[in-house]
Amino acid sequence: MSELIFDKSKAGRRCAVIPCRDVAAVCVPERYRREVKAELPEVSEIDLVRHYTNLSRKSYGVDNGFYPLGSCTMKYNPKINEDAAELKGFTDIHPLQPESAVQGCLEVMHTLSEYLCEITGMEAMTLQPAAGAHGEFTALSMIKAYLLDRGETSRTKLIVPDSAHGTNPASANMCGFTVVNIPSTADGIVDIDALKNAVGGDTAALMLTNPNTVGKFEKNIEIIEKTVHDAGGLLYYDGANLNAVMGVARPGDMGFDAVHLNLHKTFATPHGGGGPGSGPVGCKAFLAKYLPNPVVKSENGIFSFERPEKSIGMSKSFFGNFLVCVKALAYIMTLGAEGIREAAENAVLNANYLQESLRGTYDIPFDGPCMHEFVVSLERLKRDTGITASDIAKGLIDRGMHPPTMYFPLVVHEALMLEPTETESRETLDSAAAALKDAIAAAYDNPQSLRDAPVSTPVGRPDETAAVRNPVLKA
Amino acid sequence: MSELIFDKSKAGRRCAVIPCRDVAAVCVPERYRREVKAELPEVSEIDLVRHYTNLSRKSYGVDNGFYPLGSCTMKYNPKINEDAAELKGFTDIHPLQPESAVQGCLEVMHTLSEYLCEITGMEAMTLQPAAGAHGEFTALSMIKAYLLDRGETSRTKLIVPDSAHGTNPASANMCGFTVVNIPSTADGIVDIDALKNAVGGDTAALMLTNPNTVGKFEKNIEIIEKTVHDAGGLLYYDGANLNAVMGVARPGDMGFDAVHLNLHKTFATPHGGGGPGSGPVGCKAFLAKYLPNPVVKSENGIFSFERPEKSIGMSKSFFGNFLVCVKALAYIMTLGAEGIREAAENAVLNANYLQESLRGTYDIPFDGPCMHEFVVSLERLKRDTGITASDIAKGLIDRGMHPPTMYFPLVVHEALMLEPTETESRETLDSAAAALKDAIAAAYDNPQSLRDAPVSTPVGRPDETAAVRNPVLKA
Amino acid sequence: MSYIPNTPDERLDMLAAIGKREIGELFECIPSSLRLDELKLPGAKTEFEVIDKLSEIAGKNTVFKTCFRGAGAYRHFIPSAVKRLAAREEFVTAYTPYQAEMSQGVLQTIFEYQSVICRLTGMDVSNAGVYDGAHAAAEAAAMFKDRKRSKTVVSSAVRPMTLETIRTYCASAGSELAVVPTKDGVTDLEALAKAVDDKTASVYIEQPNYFGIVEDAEKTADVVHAAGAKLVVGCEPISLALLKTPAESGADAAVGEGQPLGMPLSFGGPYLGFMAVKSADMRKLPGRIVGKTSDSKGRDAYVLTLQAREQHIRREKSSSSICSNEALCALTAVIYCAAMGKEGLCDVADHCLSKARYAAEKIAAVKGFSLRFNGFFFNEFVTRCPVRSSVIMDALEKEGILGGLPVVIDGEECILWCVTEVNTRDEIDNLSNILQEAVK
Amino acid sequence: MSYIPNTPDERLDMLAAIGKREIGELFECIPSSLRLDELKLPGAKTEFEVIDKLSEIAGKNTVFKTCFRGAGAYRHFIPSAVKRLAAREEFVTAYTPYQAEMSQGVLQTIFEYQSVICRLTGMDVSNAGVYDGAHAAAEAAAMFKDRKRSKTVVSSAVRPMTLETIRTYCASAGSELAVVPTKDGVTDLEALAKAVDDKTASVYIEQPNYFGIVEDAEKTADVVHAAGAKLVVGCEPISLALLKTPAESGADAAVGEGQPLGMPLSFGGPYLGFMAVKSADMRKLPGRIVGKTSDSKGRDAYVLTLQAREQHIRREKSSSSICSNEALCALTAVIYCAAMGKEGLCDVADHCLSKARYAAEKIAAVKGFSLRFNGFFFNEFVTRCPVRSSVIMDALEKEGILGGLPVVIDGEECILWCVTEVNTRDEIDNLSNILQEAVK
Ligand SMILES: Cc1ncc(COP(=O)(O)O)c(C=O)c1O
Ligand SMILES: Cc1ncc(COP(=O)(O)O)c(C=O)c1O
Repeated sequence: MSELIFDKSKAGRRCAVIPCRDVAAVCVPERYRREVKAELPEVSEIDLVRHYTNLSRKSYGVDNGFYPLGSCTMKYNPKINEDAAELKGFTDIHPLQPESAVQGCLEVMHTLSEYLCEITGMEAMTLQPAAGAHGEFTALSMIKAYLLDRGETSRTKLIVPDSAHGTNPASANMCGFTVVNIPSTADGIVDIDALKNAVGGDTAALMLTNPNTVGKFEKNIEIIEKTVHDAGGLLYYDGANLNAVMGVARPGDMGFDAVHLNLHKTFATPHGGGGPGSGPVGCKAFLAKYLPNPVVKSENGIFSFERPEKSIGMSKSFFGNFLVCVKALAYIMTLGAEGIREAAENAVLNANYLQESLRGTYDIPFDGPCMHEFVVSLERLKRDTGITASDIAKGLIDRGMHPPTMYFPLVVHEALMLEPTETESRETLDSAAAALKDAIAAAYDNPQSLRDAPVSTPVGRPDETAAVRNPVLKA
Repeated sequence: MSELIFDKSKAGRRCAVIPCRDVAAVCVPERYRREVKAELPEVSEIDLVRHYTNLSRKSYGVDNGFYPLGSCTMKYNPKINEDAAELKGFTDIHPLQPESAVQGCLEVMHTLSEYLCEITGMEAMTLQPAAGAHGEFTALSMIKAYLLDRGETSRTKLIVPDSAHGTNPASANMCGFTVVNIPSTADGIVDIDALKNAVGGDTAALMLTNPNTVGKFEKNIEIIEKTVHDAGGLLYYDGANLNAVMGVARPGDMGFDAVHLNLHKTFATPHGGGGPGSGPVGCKAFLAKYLPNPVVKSENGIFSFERPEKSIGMSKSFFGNFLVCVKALAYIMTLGAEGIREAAENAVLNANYLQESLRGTYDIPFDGPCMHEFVVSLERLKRDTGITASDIAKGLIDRGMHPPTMYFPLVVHEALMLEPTETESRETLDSAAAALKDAIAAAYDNPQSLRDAPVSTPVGRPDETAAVRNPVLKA
Repeated sequence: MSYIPNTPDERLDMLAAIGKREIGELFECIPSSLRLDELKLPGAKTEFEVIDKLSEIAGKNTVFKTCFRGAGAYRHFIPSAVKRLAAREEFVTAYTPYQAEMSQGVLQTIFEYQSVICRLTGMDVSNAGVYDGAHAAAEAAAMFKDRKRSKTVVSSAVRPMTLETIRTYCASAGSELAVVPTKDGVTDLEALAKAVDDKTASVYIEQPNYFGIVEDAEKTADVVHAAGAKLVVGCEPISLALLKTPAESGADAAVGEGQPLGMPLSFGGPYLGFMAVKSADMRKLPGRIVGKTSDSKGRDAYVLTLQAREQHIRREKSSSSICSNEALCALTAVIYCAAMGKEGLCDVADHCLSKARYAAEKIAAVKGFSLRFNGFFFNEFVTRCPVRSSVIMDALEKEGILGGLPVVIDGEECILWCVTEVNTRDEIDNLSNILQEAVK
Repeated sequence: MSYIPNTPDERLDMLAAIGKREIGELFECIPSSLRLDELKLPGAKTEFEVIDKLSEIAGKNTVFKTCFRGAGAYRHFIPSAVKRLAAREEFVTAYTPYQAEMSQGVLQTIFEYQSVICRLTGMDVSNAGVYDGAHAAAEAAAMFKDRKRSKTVVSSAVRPMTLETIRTYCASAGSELAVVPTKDGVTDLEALAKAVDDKTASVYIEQPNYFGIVEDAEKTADVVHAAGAKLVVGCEPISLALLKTPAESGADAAVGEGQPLGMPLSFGGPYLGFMAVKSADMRKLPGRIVGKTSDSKGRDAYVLTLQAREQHIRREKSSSSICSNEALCALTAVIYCAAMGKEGLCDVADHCLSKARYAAEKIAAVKGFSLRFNGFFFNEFVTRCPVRSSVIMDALEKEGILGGLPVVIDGEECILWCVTEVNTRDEIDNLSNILQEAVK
């Protein structure tokens, strides 16, 4: 059933073949030659096709149904964007073609950068980072370079709220900063006193997600901004949640100095089972000279690459996940100024509507209106019934939906984090709410059904402990 | 669950939109105006995508698994052919462009026609028919025109073996011929005596499938040919089973005067859930002037259309299912002369191997080596257990494969007709044989399980009687 | 490369299993005199070489940036989701859904397609589609014939290819065909009244007709029905969003070319013939039909139904032999209709209508290009052409434009223009400028 | 158009359900001074207009018919099945398989990918991929650092972008980076021995290196290991079909750019960084890893595992912050490898090798174009260029050919050529003719 492609291999079978060699054969000298051929599968095309088609049918994407994975913005991925990214004039372009032969690609990059600057309120942009975390690393590297450049070598601390995504502190660590975690208030937002205590002459920057990972807008953002800037620190905006506010408010206007975006969240490019994403970094003018190499400039309608004066260098080869950028550009062009705002508004509306539907059944630790997502806690349920957030999640699979994010943010126990996005209809939200409530009912009526869940999938819960204890990581 | 797209409609929802009208609006005068708008669904793109993606997942194609549907040649459909048919230089061409602007399309048609002539041993070819049955109609029309032209108005009878596909007599009827059915021998082939009795001065033609629909090559084909031709009749070859002999023997050499092919069977173009297919008709030189309008000719490397002198006219608009022809051409180019023959050889090998695997478990009414397919009879099983061919077929669904063709040809009772095709591996044949045997075992051990089958599908057996008695044909 | 998984060694094993030593033994039933030495075809090519070669061939065709030609094949906007959904491998590589339980997806899409066709045409029953519009017209003519009435009457204002196809089918069946002349670009109803007699099974007109003009279908129906014959209307599906339906006009059958509903031009195929009738004629309809029923657990289930009409049951008594049809095109059509939706299809039709009017005015304003007919038109219209039409076509082709179709009407050089939602006002203005230059 | 299903009316209903009257109320938490008037972006476009515009922009790029440029991005034949399978919507629109039970398909493909990478490199453990080859090299450098050893040594014979990326990562981490010079186009092992000290965590070389030359990786390993450091080899994946594996050469980690395994050039991305290590270093590896285990019924089940290494658990103790990766590219790579298969990948490598040799001889035969280095090369090589390289490039571009990459080596104008299986002998002959003409 779940045979590996290797299990289907039979010596001598062939799928794709290339033409006969039309030049003399060259042999690899023995000292450079590998001893035995790599044991790649040998399958025919029909076997290949059936194998991966079958595996696709054991997968679940946004195209299959509701996917309210909080913090990940699993919105609908418009098909037209895929068409745009399949244009031969984009896919068949070597990244080292002369600039004169890639004016179209450069136009895409330049236009997208300008649009993203406008949306974020930033003044310069790089498209090089391949994902959000990569954007974090890139931007923190720029901040570090800026501080070093100014001789502020004592600014070694990065302040990170305890609700932050794991990539934030990890990226900080990669850049050699010391992470200072600050707690959230009972409302789920930054504790201003704690922040005031934390900032000082050693503060490099504050990393903030706004709205934050419990779905709250940091209403004290102006105080936060002043506090950090007054102490000589910078403000970094984790743009993972931009979908809540794009077109409504801009990190630049909030006083952030740098920001990363997740094009694979906010800008509707597909997640691909884990990637590729794209994590552009925007910054205010004073940081622009530290941007990664290269950036695109435009002069008299001619586009060219340029190395920023004090560039941190490259953060990867070439110019970023270009085709992902094409998709994001197509998306922004389709939505236009109004559509961008509408998307945010409806993302927030849908989240509030779903939250409202669950109120009473689910405990909402930070109650009140949310932004584009909200977190519920099953701590009480667990106490009462022994059923965990994970059990409920697995029960939801049997109820035909992808579960919400589990156990994140860490500040909420037995957390489930729901982000419906704007592309879901009211009917979908209603039936999800019904499923979510039904699962809670089952926790009381028939808890075993949840512990056994899921039963509608090709396999039940994998033994994760065994996986770690006795790692089988390859065939 | 199985909601219709109409059930998902909500007033005001939109999916695809077109730009704003950039000219003044025109109104339809009342006498030409429809009263109320057509109630098409109103859905968003995400709903559209999920609906049809979900429906696709309730379907089963060759890409999902074994599909030994006898007489239909469900071989693997190479993906490269789809690429070829998606080239803009083919898809974006208006059929009424000037000939100078469609030289590529004409080249495709001309080349494919030549290749098909060589494969069938015919001297002229039309690609206009859209399917096999359409080819039958076209070729019979040509035969009729030819006979009328010669003043042979008394040749009104078409001889059709009782094992023939239903389209044969039906096409004959459409062309105003009287059908004379002749029986098969105990070996499943044409009864020469019966044929001799049937032919005469009123014989227009014999329609023959060779190998025939029980998977036997008409070993007396030379006698058959002489018998019909001597009586002044013509020989028509139903090419549905050409996959058994292509590259090995040619209808033209067997003495057939006209032939249709099924590109969607023999030449690996996908069946599309029922079509589109393509049913080119080839003929000997003396019939060429009756070919449908137009045919492609080539002169000094320039291609053009031409109306055959005594053309029967068009059998549909334009030139046939052109993109299907592109796929078939790509297929023939890929296989080449040797590959064509190899395909036939392995189709026959696979069929014999599977037949051998089933011998003993399944009754094989016309035993002995088969060509590309074979028929088993469950008459004895039904007598012994009450389990029918249909029950076994449904049981096979639960065993993970598409059932064989049921109840065809009509000459075999409780028939199942298996055509594995050359693109299936030995392992697939082995596991199909195991499933087929297991189903027979179940007929004795647990017949109810077969009567209840299938249980692994979204629905069980539909009530067909109710469907006919109370037809619900639209929403 | 012939896509055969089994290796030469495996083949030998398999041969051994059936008691043979070499593959030739399997073909011993074929008289040796008939066995072929070798095919005279080129050798095998790799996919890489094949796609290269076919790309080169495709490159010999001209892809016009702008197109003002219709005449039976129409360029429309096709939403990307339509193409991608119809390309799902489960749909593409399936065959006719004989095994209903594992084919509910395909069956449901056909049921939805039938529903869409009924809603567009106003008819009661649709089949799952036939080969194309011309074929649908020919099948409709055949469907209404019986022993008493076997003559078909066709307006000469229909597309020539449709007429030729009907002619082929009638000739083969040995049944009579009469063609009725036009008057002012529409079917001459007086002549029609004369042509329709008590042998006449059905009358076929097109709506809009070949010249783009909307016929008076209601009056036509009256004439036809007065003689006890049936009226078959061949209609353009997008126009149905706005125009009176065949049902409203009193037609007995609606047929047509489904290509505008999401199918690319593709040099003429694969396209889709749609066919729909009133309930009374349900059992006359050829082709596949899907019905809704339920399984033993009461779940909705879709299934091929009314099969007694079909060739595999009726055999030589069947009036149609259609078996494989154009299912994937029907799927495309229903997805297209759902993607455009109730309002969207009206928008498309509105664009066609309005832009065609705009274009007609612009073109008619060019000296010598006056409108040939006065009737109300949808997205096609005929103008006179004051110079040899090839002069115009060449001038347009140079600018990447496929002009309207040159036609000769009563000895006069004319052009049949087509305008759809993909033509912009700029394109039309540009067209009229080029015409102006060309006739200078 | 913002892909929002809910109509304005429904939105009002939903607002009512949460006790609001208008959408603005939901944003009251945002200080009004921060609320935006409007974005200065163009208005919405229809998909039809968007694809038109983007096609126009794409048309401003040159698609070269023939390509002799590599230098980190390679044009290869991509079987059609690979693209189509990787485009299955269930794969494309899924995210990281956090919910294993409903993601067995994605998980299994990653497990297969890991297996393929291990089989190609000879290593024990592969992760699910990182951003690209340069990033993989930088992550590998970071992975081997500890408190005692934090210096990274890199050969100057690696691709400049990889070096620059490693430099960026070292600079940000505040750790030392030393660059070792080359000698005759390969890493100078004497200089390397001097550079590697007891602070050195790892040494990075590329195989083949930037100049196309195959390094003596075994000797390099000896030098590196003698100093107690780890050797990371950045390898070209297709060459691994024929060349000694990093494992065979004694490397501790194998990384590389996966783009040649089925990904189009795409102006540089998305590509795929692969990373594999020996078992001992399993828990140092960054990124996702999929393991095989079983469910309670004993069925094989795949799951994300060893997550304790990752940012969401280790947070500020994590040496890597990677979260989203390049899963769809990894899927593409494993399907590509399965499509080409054991023999097919060798064929591709054989073509690269043999045709590059043929091209090198042809080019070197042109006056002034001698080979710059003598070492054994795979599919890239450097020649001198007797005229300004732009002269050569222009002459080639006129014929639709993207020439090799102009590089300056020790002040000398050179060209780095690349030849793969898609280059035919005819193309190579044509190239040499054009060169001949150009230097006349
Ligand atoms: C709040 C937040 N920050 C950062 C990231 C990291 O983004 P990426 O996965 O694109 O690296 C995520 C992703 O899940 C996130 O939710
Ligand atoms: C023997 C035979 N003849 C004719 C046909 C008709 O071909 P088509 O379905 O392409 O019209 C078939 C199709 O199943 C067939 O099997």
